[in-house]
Amino acid sequence: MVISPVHYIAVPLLAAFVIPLFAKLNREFVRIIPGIVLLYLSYVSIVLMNQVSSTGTISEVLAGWAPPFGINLVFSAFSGFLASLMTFMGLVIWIYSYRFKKIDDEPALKFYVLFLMLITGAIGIVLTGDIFNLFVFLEIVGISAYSLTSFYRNRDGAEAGFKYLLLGAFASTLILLGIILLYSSIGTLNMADIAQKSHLIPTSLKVSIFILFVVGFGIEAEMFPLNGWAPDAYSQAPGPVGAAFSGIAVKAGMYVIIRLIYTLFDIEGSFQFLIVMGLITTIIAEVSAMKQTNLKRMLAYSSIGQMGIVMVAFGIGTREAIIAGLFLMLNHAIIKGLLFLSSSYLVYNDDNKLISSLSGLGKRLPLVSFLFALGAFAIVGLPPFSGFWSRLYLLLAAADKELIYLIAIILIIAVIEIVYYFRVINKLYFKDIKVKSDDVQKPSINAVISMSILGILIIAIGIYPDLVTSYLGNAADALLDKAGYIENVLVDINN
Amino acid sequence: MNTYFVVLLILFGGAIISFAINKVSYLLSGIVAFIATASATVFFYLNVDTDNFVQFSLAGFDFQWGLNSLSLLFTYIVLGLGTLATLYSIQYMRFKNNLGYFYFNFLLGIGSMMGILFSQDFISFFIFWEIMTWSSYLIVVYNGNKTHKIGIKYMIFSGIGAYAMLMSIVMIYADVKSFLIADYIDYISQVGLSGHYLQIILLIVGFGVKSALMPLHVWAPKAYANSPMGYTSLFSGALSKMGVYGLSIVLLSLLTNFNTGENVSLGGLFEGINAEFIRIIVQWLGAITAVMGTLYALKQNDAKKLLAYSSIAQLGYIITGLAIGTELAVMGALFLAVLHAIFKGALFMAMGAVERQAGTTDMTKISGLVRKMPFTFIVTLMSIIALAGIPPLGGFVGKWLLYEGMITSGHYFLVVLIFFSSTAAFLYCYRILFGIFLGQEEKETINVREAPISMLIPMLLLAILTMVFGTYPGLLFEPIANAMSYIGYNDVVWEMSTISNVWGDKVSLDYVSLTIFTVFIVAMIFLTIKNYKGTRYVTTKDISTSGEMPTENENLTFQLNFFQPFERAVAPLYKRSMDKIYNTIGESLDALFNFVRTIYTGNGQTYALYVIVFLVIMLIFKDSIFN
Amino acid sequence: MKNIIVIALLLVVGFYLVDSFNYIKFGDNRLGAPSDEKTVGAYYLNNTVEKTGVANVITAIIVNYRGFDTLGEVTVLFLATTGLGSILYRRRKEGEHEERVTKESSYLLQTGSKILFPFVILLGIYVFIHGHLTPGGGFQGGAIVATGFLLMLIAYKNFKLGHNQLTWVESLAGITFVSIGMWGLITGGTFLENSFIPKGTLNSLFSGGIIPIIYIAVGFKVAAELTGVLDILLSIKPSKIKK
Amino acid sequence: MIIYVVIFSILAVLLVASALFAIIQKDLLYAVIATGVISLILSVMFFILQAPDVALTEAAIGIALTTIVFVITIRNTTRNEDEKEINSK
Amino acid sequence: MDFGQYQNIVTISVYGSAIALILIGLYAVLIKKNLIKIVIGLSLADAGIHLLFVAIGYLKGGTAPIFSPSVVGENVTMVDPVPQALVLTAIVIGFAVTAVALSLVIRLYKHHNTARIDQIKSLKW
Repeated sequence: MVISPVHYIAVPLLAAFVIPLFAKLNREFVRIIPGIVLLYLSYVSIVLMNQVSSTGTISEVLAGWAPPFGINLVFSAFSGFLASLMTFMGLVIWIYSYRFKKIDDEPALKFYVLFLMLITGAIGIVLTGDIFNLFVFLEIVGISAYSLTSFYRNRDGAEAGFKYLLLGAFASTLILLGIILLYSSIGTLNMADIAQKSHLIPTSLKVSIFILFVVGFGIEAEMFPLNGWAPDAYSQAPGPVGAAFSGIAVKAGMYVIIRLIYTLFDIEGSFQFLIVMGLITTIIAEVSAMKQTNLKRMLAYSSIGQMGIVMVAFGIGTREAIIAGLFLMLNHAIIKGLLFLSSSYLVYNDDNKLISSLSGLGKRLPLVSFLFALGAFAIVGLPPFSGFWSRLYLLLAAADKELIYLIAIILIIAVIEIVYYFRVINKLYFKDIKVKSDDVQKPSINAVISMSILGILIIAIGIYPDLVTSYLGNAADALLDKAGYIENVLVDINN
Repeated sequence: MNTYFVVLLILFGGAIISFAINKVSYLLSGIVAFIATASATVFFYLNVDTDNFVQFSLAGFDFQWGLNSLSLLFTYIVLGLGTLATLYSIQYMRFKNNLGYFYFNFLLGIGSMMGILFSQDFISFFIFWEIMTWSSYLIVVYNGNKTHKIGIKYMIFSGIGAYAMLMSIVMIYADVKSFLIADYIDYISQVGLSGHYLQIILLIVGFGVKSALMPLHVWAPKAYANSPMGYTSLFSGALSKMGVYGLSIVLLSLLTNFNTGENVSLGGLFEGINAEFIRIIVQWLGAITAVMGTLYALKQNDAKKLLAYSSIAQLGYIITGLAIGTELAVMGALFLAVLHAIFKGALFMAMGAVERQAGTTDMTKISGLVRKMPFTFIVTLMSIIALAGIPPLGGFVGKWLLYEGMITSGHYFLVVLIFFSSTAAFLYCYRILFGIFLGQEEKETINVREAPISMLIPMLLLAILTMVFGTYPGLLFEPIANAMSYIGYNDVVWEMSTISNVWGDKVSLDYVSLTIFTVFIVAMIFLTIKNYKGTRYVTTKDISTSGEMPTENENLTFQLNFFQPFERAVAPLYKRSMDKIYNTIGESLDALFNFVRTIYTGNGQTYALYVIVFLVIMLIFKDSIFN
Repeated sequence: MKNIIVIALLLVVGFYLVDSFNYIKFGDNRLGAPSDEKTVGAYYLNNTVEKTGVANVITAIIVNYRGFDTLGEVTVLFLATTGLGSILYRRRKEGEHEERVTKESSYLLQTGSKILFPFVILLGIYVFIHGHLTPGGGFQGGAIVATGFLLMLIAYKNFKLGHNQLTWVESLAGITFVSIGMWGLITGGTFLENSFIPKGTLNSLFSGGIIPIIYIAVGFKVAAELTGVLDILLSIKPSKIKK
Repeated sequence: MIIYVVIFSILAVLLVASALFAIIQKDLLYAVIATGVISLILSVMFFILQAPDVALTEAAIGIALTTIVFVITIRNTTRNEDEKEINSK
Repeated sequence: MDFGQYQNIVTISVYGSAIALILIGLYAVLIKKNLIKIVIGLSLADAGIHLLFVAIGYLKGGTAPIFSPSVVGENVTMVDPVPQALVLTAIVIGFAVTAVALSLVIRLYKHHNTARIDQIKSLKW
């Protein structure tokens, strides 16, 4: 069997259907199978990424019907990069959650199935070449996310889940409306075909469709003012899930926005729109993060802020800016992942997740605190950690377009980030110890391994950014090459 | 392997090793740190070569490392002081916790400072700058608990400074398409300054934060005073000099109109403002920093804080000298920069010794330590003489050059300010001497002993250096002259131990020193013999007030409110503290932020409403957003 | 006040929707000429019979052309069951999953249900077996089967659904779906390719290659999932009534 | 022909009417039944619009299952929309 | 099916009722405090969307897209099958979302002892 992009979807689905059966044999399978799947997918990622860099974009036809009649998957350097990133994050988070104490035995089955499907759905969104299929994957992500958000019973998870669901349902309504209008005006659902034919739609209608899509997917991408769900969901979800949201689910929403603007619709002003929305999102989120007393919530707002900066990067639209944006996404995934993962141990026993409860934990949980501090240093963009390079790229791209105000705002935001992250670090290390040593939860060995992987990656990329920049360059080229995308997908039809 | 890489490898590797080895023995950690700095120093000066440039490429940018005469001058400060400070810290830090952490950041700090000096391009400059910042932050908060607000303040200001610098750097890259500092200087000399004023100002802000320039200095006093003293000597002596180094690049290489001879206008928003204007601003800021630093130093009761403010004041002199930019002024400024590192390093170490032995440096609590800690006293005495600029020690030469430079270039009012601040410096110097070492002994300090030998050695070495440079300033003039010729001041005139005044009179310093030292030593011997017997001890705090509570107005304990009359005279100046202004800004921002976050009401329905409102706004304005 | 604002906002949305649908005339032929296969709908209408051997074009689309969507859709239902289970999960020791707390219903209802039940199930199965021939298919049939179980769940307090069986049916049906898809890959074609079973003659029960097989699997899966959802919901202990 | 048009118009009016009823009605059970009615009307409309598959699905899922799920929820929570504020905890 | 000269009436009733359904549903979501009412609103909006989907697939004089024995070989116009296939998927997904939403409502009610959304906001700012 040749390795192809559909493995990203089919194998996890098969696993998800198999897990309930194997669970009857031995409950340990529930935890192991997702890991095996993710490992396999990592292998698939490596193979396919190599293939892409040598032969170019892979467009896989499904069910034997060439696009636009069938559904297809597109594994380009761009979408492939995101899919690989998601797989990697999924694997790391799986390692972390393997013995996460709070996921006790009985609902573990549900947790792992939902978690696996969250990743699969996000990868599906990134890979699919069909707008309605994308919607279906969005719903897969959505339903697993709602359920995972309200996974814990002892907290306000249900409240957060309901808010998420409410906005998510809004999103699907708007997206479906967009699909209706789109299909009825050009009679196709394939994204390459849409890109090819979108100039046939009357401009006013096209803009309306675009707005419906942007608002719909903007909810997933945490665009202000559509992101009311995010802080609640992040703070109430189990620790690994928070990391998965910021590292995987949000990336998918962002991907769609990028696709809409770069490939599907050719609308004047959409780039500026993205910059402005990104800036507003960032400013509001970072300002809100400043005054948080809840650690997870603070991280959530910070995460929204980062996504805003990603939007800004893609709004600038030059090749350098896209590289910066992708780099930001990568960094956001690994760094925010590390922060979420380590913070769940820091506030393990505090139901309110208060920052003040961290007092002196640096002594009690030295490794976890160290990793958290490392993540904090990296996310505010201090060299020599990976966060610095992405920010530098972004600033250079902005300077290239002479967007001086943008540079200033991004840097002011960076100062705000310094304030609230260093407040936490101060609490961790330089305050009197309040907790007894019995009251802290020592991280399990696999949690340590997964967090260390992320930590090492942060330092490695920080010291030697060339590790990833070549991939990012290819990805940026792939995204900008709209004609190539259409040609690759519709190769049978157009010739 | 290249010299630069090896030096950095030794320092950063040493950092990691001393972090790891702390588990084995707490003493070993410090010893490793000392060995690392010492070997880096030895290796560096054996292989030093100012023409050796290394180029490499990372993340798509070209980097260049190398040394020039200017940065070579600053390496003396960093490595010299660094080695002595690590040696000092072995004993000073001996009984404290987390030594691995301390030395890790310590060496990281030294390494990154060396990195800054090696960097010939803005981006590695910035990277090392940031490493230096966060490693020093981690030491500022080392003492825990009370320090965290200080740490945050330090980090915020450093962040503002660093990001101002970063903004400037990316704008420079957009213009020049290169990160090399030399390229930018070339570029500016070709196209002139117009259109680049923002870059320059941002760079000055960036460097100004580290060199504690008004109004960006508020982080400094507490950060200096609250770090472990072994580090503070480096912090105030070397780390702040990185700001001076940066400023000297900006002020002397970029803002110069001595090379081109033209008076470039900045244009744009800053129409009518030119390079000279920026220089004047910086001069005045420097002078004001000097005066304010001195005034605040007078108020302090804690010797550490006093020295911290004094550092700010001294940096003010240096910056003023650099901003004036005539040959003499620059020479004086650079001389002072080195000297300040030496005597302030010694002073902070001495205070560290006092703190370690006596438990506090509060001048109202201890006194009469001269008998207990004679060597520390001597070091303090000599450093303070140097600090106050009294001949024959080094500080005198620097100040002399500075005054001369200012007078010959016609900055009379600045001279008055600097002179005022210098005179006032006598007062607080006296206070340290008097408050801590002289006077009568207290009960509390009966058991105080002299500091261990490994702490005394660096202090004494530094003290001797002030004397050497006071007598033979030519030793230091040579590298300074080289550095200045690199910047563009050709044919700098200097002599080994002679300085001249405006009128051409020459004074030979070695005779002066010799005379003064002879007199001094004879006097000391005489006084010691005379005072040896017949001393009567009365404790100073045993005050009888006929049953009434003493109030503060009654100056009963002489250490308290030492300079009250003087303070009263300048009281209006104290009122307008920058601290208060920043606090007000901070509080109002806080309130604003608290207001903004109420957008997230917690009601899911409101969020849904936001979606619809957003949708409607987009639909209504769709023609203007997407034309 | 808030009312008025919301109504105004919604009217604006409505206005723009109406405005948009002005471009899309109801009942217009947007498929293009029958021979123009570049329109997706036209292509399906022209080629389904010939290329898939299925009479019901919608079934062909759902199961084959856009079979990947259906896979996702089945997964969504599967996730809904799982999610419901995790949201409404209670530990066993609290004794809530054990029995439903419905009142014993009337004899009439019980008897009626008992009689109706087999017929409903049969109807459902018929619907999804004939999905490729007549309107209806896996989803509809599955839903009908679930309705049948619903009847029994309501009528009989002690009607036990074998959780094991449900899981087995659900999992096996899902595995069948994916495996058939993977088989296409293994045999060198594409995922879900309808190539390895003969197409048969149009409008006969055994036609359409893998399409009916998949639709039947979908039917079983949907039935199991919907029944599972209902079972979970019906097993909730009602909260104490607050006055 | 005309009969379909008439039926269709009436159904449309009924549709909106029962939607309004579902919104206004304070008794949630009636509101839920109104949504069931909406599904029923919809499935007739689908049938008229030549979408028998959709009609069947809407009938099976919309009328039966959705309504049942709503009813179960109401039984587990509250039947009255304006439930009194409950402060006893 | 062909509505002949009454096409306009049908147009208005289909589009009008569908859009009305969507707006009424959204109104309920935005105004009604009761969680169940909100979910009802969501499903109303969904229903409107489904109607719209089928409506855009409709084609004047078209028949259902099934090649039953009676139509094979004859030249018949059929309605667009794609929207119907999509709406099938959408209905099932809508049901799934509704079920999850309602289960959350049940849990919220147990947790907060109320089903009023404006009283369930322990997470804010």
